[in-house]
Amino acid sequence: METIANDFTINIATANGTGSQSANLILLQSLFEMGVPVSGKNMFPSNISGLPTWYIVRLSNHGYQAPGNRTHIQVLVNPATWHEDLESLEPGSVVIWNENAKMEMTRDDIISYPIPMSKLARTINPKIAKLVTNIIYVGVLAEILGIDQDELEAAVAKQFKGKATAIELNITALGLGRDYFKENLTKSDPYVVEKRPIEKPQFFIEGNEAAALGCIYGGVQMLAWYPITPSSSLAEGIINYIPQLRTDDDGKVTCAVVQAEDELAAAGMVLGAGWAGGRGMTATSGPGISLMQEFIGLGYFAEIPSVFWDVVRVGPSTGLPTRTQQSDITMLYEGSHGDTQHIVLIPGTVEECFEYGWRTFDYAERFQTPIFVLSDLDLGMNRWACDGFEYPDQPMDRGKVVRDRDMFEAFEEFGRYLDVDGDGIPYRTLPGSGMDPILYRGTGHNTKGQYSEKPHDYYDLMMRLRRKIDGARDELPAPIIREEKECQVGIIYLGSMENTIQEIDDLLEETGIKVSQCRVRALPMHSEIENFIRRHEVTVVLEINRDGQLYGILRKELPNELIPKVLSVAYSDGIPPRAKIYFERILEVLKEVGK
Amino acid sequence: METIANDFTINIATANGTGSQSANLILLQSLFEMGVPVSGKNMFPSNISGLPTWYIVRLSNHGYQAPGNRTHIQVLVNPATWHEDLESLEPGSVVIWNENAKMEMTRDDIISYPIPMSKLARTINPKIAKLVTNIIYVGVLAEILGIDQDELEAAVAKQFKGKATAIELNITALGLGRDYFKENLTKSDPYVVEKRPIEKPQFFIEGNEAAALGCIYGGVQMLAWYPITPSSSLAEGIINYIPQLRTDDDGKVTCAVVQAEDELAAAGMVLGAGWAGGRGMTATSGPGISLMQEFIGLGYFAEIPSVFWDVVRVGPSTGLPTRTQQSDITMLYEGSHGDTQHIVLIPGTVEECFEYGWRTFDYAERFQTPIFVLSDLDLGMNRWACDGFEYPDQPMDRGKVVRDRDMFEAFEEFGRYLDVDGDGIPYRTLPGSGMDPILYRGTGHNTKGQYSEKPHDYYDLMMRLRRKIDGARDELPAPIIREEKECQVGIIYLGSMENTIQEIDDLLEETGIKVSQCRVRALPMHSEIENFIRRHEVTVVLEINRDGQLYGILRKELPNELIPKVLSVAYSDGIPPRAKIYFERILEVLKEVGK
Amino acid sequence: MSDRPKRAARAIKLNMLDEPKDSYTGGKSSLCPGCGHDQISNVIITAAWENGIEPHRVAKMSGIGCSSKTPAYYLGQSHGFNTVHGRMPSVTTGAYSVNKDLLYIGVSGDGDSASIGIGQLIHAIRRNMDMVYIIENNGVYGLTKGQYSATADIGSKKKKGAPNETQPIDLCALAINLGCSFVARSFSGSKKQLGSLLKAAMSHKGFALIDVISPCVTFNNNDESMRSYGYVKDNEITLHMTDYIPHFNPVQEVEVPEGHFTDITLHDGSTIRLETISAEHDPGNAVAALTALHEAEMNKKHVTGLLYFDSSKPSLAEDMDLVDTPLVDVPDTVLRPSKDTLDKINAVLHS
Amino acid sequence: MSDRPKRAARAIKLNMLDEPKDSYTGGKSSLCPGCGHDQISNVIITAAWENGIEPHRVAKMSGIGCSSKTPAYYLGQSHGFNTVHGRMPSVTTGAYSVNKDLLYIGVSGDGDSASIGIGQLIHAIRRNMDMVYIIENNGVYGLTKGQYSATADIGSKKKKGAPNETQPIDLCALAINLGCSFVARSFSGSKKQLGSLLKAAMSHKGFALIDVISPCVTFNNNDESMRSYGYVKDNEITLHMTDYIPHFNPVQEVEVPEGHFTDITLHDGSTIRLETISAEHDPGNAVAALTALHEAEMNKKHVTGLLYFDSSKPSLAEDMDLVDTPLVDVPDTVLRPSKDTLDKINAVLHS
Ligand SMILES: Cc1ncc(C[n+]2csc(CCOP(=O)(O)OP(=O)(O)O)c2C)c(N)n1
Ligand SMILES: Cc1ncc(C[n+]2csc(CCOP(=O)(O)OP(=O)(O)O)c2C)c(N)n1
Ligand code: SF4
Ligand code: SF4
Ligand SMILES: [Mg+2]
Ligand SMILES: [Mg+2]
Repeated sequence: METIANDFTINIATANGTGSQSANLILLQSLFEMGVPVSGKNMFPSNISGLPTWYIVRLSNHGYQAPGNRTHIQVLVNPATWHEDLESLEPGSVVIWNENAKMEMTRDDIISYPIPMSKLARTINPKIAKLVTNIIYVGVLAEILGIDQDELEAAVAKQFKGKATAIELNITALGLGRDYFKENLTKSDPYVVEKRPIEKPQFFIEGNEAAALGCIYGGVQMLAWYPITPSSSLAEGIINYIPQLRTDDDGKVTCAVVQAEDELAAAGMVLGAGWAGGRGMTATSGPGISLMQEFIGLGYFAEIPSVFWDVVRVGPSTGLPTRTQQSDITMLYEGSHGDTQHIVLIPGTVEECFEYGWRTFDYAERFQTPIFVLSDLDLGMNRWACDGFEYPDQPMDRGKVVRDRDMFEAFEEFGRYLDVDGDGIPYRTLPGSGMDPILYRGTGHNTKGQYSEKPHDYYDLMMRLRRKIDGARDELPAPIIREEKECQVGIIYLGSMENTIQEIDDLLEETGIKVSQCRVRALPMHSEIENFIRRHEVTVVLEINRDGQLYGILRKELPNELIPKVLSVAYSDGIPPRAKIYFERILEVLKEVGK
Repeated sequence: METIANDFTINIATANGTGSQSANLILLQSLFEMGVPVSGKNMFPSNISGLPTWYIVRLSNHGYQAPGNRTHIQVLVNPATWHEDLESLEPGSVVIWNENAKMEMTRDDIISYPIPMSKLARTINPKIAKLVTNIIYVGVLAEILGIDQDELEAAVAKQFKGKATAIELNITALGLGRDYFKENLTKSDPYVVEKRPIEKPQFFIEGNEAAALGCIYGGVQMLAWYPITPSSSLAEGIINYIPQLRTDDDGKVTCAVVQAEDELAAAGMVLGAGWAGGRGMTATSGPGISLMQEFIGLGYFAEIPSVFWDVVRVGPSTGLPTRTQQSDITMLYEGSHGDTQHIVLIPGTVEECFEYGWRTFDYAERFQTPIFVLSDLDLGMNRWACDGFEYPDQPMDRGKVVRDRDMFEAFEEFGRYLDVDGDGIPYRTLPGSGMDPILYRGTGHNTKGQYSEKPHDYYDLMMRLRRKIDGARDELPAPIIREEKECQVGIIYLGSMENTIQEIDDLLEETGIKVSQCRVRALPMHSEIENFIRRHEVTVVLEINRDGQLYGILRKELPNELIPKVLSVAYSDGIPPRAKIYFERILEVLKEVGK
Repeated sequence: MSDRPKRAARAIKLNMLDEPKDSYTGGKSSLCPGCGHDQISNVIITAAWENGIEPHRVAKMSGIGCSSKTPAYYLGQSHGFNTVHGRMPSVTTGAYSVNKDLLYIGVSGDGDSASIGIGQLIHAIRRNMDMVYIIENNGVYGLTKGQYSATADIGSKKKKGAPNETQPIDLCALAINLGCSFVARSFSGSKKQLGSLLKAAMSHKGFALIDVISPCVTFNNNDESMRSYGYVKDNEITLHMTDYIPHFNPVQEVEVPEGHFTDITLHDGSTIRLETISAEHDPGNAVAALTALHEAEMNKKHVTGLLYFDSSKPSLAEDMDLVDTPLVDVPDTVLRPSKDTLDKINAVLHS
Repeated sequence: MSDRPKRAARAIKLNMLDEPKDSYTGGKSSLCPGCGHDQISNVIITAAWENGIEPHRVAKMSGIGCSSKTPAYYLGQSHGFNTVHGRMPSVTTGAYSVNKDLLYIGVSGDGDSASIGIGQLIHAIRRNMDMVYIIENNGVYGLTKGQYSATADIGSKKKKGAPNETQPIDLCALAINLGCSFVARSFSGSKKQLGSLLKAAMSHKGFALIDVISPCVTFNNNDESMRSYGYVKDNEITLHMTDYIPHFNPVQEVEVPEGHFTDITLHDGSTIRLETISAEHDPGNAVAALTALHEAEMNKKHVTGLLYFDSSKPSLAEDMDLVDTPLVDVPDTVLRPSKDTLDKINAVLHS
């Protein structure tokens, strides 16, 4: 039998709260350190313990990061999903299963490796047998696939930093798994891992942690948050880094943290901080964004620098809190009542999570408006490979603030909302500074900031606001374009789809189509995007939602003649995008227009 | 000098809280009863007393209802806006001014009628001189224009129903105004009113009151509200009609009213009522809609019949609370995070306010979803002429509710979220009924309503929801189309623009353009709208906001080939639309496309 | 449900409606094994069964949180609504407005009730809406993995992180101050006390708040936590033993207390009997209740029992002057006034 | 402002900063003539002037309502933020977090604070955020034309409509129960009492709540209203006479009281002197304060004075462990950690 090296998918079915997450991460980490191109996706339930969880480990010679299109090796530990999991396997798949789960093996067209996982686990410590079970299947996998024992042990050490007993216990358990397989079973499957030279050193990190670090380096001065999956780890990341990075010798901090009473309050705090001249932020998810709508309108209208991270989960409503989606796009872009328009940054890699972490504050203070960052559960909570973080290449941009009397006197006429420079961005003074005081308000105001109901004050203000945000277009991160010279089919996509786009591209190219890629990184959209569309015969807008929200924005904003060239593929079911599903849908819409 | 009869505009500048509103309504009412085509628009400030208020009375032989494009007769009572008001007048305008206001008459190119209003008022009762001042200018106007004394007195009696002293005092004051003019001044202006036969009997009523009545006839069972201009009078209208229309002999009511603690709570109450099988509603404005976003998503996802009136005022944020706008359209149509789509009804007349008042409940229960009604301050709080209200022509549609065991047993399989009829609308059972119980939730669920995170349950549910709302398109009120056979230029517009459209149309036709009109009355948009666009050479979407929100929705949804035929004119400054402004902008965009 | 065929006689205990306890259970819990919330679910099941509540006349309401998931685990024959975070009171108010005759049993968490939801809780109390409102209070946000909630006691320390330093909100004190008509505190481990308080709350007309200390075994059950099983057991001050005597079975045997006792009659005629333990606590005296709570807080103790009770307050339905028939049962022809009335209105407006 | 040229000497009274009272006034009020809120604005102007507050070190915060409009009418040389309805506390918390050294003076209405905003108010109190929070309490929603608010007393009747029947929220009782560190009640007509309470509140570090009965002349000043000028004058129970002795002028003459008095030292060294009137009220005793409020409510009276005071509570800035320099003044180079630190982090992650 020919071996298949580094190119298959492992699906591990457990229940959450049983310690499987650390076992899976040890597996992932050890593969990664062997130089195997690998990615991991956690499909966990919205409860604390006992419900089905799947972890998908994809090894891919092409470097594909998406969960694969089929499972090659199934680890079966959870009786609750046993049959379902078994049934979905293609013939010939490998199944490593817990013989002690009191469940039957009902398939005979697969390669079966029964392992008495619970029994083995009990030999170590009956009290924590459930926990140990998980690391045993890692040992079995290590043996079957040929994972380096050294790398495994290093990964265990990394996972349980400093906890000697835990490390020892896990290493013993790994051994039990390995030994059991070695002694009782024979490998009859083709899957192996092969060590590869590591070209560029990388590490695994979750987008939320990267973002947290970025915020710290952005000089965040106030974090107000209310816990909500999948954004909590972003806020907690900041909190965790403060002692190391933002604390003086007396243990005092330069970043205030408030656990707010809800998202409305968190949004208010962010505006308060921005109004007072500080860098305030919050991190939340869909329900929080909905609750913040009133304050978002205030931030837009009173022009308050403020930063809002939306780590998107599946909506509407409470939806699937632990599943991923690219929605809320329309809501972020046009949030709140009346007429509004907001700047949205869209990271697609952990490096960008870090970068936008600091850069967003610069934009917020530059444009004096709420800035949103659209991340999602997949990017935020799964581990992504990272080259390392780059230190900001420019000092903090604090925007147009009048800080002293000299600067103030230089104005021919000063007005908080006067467009002095023609870019729609006025100058501001800060409370406590002694500079021109104003009473900010969410009601109509003139260029001096005074209350006004005059039709023209209102009209002028609104037109300036439009100019201001619209003018930001080309100052925001430009799209990342990877273009084929044939300019046949362009794919416009965003955010975490970055993990899947190459695989989709390759699938399409296999059918003979030349595909260019254009990743949108901010709204309002950069003018390069229009050019990209113009250059290509046809463009597909690819997104992980039902309604094609990004596509809708493009249709609104593109010149008429380009609209017929733009097609929409939008699909969402909670799972990180599997290339095949999107590939097939793209083929379909292309066929409809005769491509 | 030739007289100008029934075709001029009076602008009355006072301060609010001084009783000018009742004086102005008496003026309006008496003109109306004389058969003069007249309309009144109140431009009031956002405070309780003392700030500038303008009331515009437009007499128009063409029946134009918009505030005119210039002022012919200015009544000047308020020193605060004296100069501003004076300066904006065209030469030859008439000015009736309070000689006792300690302000100068700085124009000599106008027809000046100085009246010692305060002094005259003091002769009646020095304590309430400020109040009486207002009715004195009505007396003066009556004399100048030739308003029937009988009609005036009838209007006074109507305004102060039953309050004999108030009636007497006002009639005396009217007389003082009349007499002063007669004895001391000579008419030197051309403006007169002429009695006209009344073709069809009409009355004046505010949209909010009409809507309130409609809701009462819709069998509203619960009203939850939180005060906010300009929606409060809708809620208070319902409250006022309950004793007369929804109270039994023991004084007990069939409509619960809760003054909620805020808009979030009001929205929750509406959902609660709908969930329990009742007809619940709320009325609010922009800030309230923003606050309701989270609950709106729950209503959509859990499929709860519920009714939300948005009487729009100028946004964003607190904006201009006492001024009118047609915004929030996008927010109502796609409100809440995730992917959503909502039904929005858009009344354009007081008759429709009444009709949608009852009909919306039918739609809500039919489609099991939140339904929005988009009204605005102009329609809601100004008095519009009305032919009378038509009793509902069909019994209440309570939608697909399984009310008894027989009905229940008839199902092959029952599931709260099962699409039995293929229209995307499932059947529901009510709490307390003993029928199939379910635990409603905002989290993912299968067709039985059970918690589910399964990709396909989620996907199927979302696709059904889209089908359901999309399927409502042609069951909602069709657009009102007034078509010229030439099908040159079409104007698509909505809501309170109804008051101005004919004047705009006439202005356009004067330039030789043939104009058809299409008033959108609901979202998602009726297929007739697409046909209208298809038939016309070019179509302009006309709306009172900055961003062209309705236009944006059309761009998203129209077939590609129609998009170039559709243009946008959006303008908003808080004032009810003046025909000329929109007319000029329409000409401009038409010129741009070479029309 | 009530008209389904009679079961063959078996040795199954039935309640006054001839229903076995099974008719009151729900789905399998997905909470962590040992979670206090599951204990409370069991007490709810038992109380509803013993009280002979018709399951289909109950509405189970909740917000979001581990606690708010529990309506799926009890009373499977009742409708319910697992709403959004902190906003269950408003949804219940709406439902109650149109169907005032259901028994509304709300379950919430301390995050749900004391943080995001405190405004709605306060206003539901203020309106004296008829409902049983159970707070499953563990001092942390369980479902989001253990952040302190606004009820975490000063000095209490959860499994991970520093001790809480922020002033807690005592929801019972808050409720008493607002004039809540039924205020009790209990512990998820005190099955009997909680059971009788719950049954009494079901018999009460008006807002009945029961704040139940319900340990979170995963995040807040360590020894340094003031809401761990251990701490509560050692630091509970029981105001009185409680017994519940249902109106349909007044002769039901109750343990006769040694000392004296107070019987409190509830709206449906049932009785809650408070057997004095140490000092006498008069649940009619708000200031006394507040004093007991303030003292317990200072001494880092938890007082449990019926803290405050007032049967004289009109409930929301009375305040709203609703017709006797629940509005959902009022026929459409009554809800929509006749054509006559509209003709009259048109005529008046035209005049 | 402080460095503008000296004015020519004139017979204008100046405060310790050599500022005339004019430096503390604001724009012309647009409220109804006679509105209680305007009286309060005047007291704020006087108190700030007399206390020698630097106007540019004040931040005026408010929500939405007639009351919340007033920051436009006082302290014209201060920055301010007229935010959204009921959410001023959160905006203030954010501002305070980055600039803890400003004096935050918040003004709110009873609608703003007791209905839509009660959650934020409670949590700001709980955090003991340094601010003066004035509630201009008229029992109605003035700006939306006179609906009852959640503080309307039972049986009180506004100009139009039926008497209020719903249980009111006593914001002072609520605050005391939450452990608020400074709680007072006053009346817009009691210039002297309100003035000294306000000055004391400005000297307090922590959350200082002053609930001021402030009649709405347009909608709620009729005789049947318990918040009319007439009613309050006749039914006020003053707990004590109050005097304020500023730290910068301790020898300032104060009327020596007949009976005995209590001096309370505030955080900046100033003193508030409470002169006993009838029964002694100990503002350190929460239960006593609650009792006084409960009794007054039963008797349809309003108690005024300093109800509760606790100087021992750490303020929010202390809880947050902030560096001494207000964060807005911390240089960018300190806010952004050095490149070194990031290199190290990258290295650790790579390892
Ligand atoms: C609007 C909104 N914000 C945040 C969340 C996330 N969330 C879910 S449960 C929860 C807290 C639950 O704590 P608690 O009410 O104490 O319940 P417990 O889990 O402790 O029983 C939070 C913050 C949410 N679902 N919705
Ligand atoms: C979100 C929102 N809801 C409603 C309103 C309308 N509104 C403006 S002021 C006000 C009530 C004000 O009452 P209160 O706080 O007591 O102030 P007062 O006018 O009595 O001083 C309301 C409901 C609003 N501005 N925003
Ligand atoms: S996390 Fe805590 S509250 Fe949630 S189920 Fe587990 S033990 Fe219970
Ligand atoms: S309405 Fe009432 S609260 Fe508002 S300004 Fe007038 S008197 Fe004051
Ligand atoms: Mg909790
Ligand atoms: Mg008020």
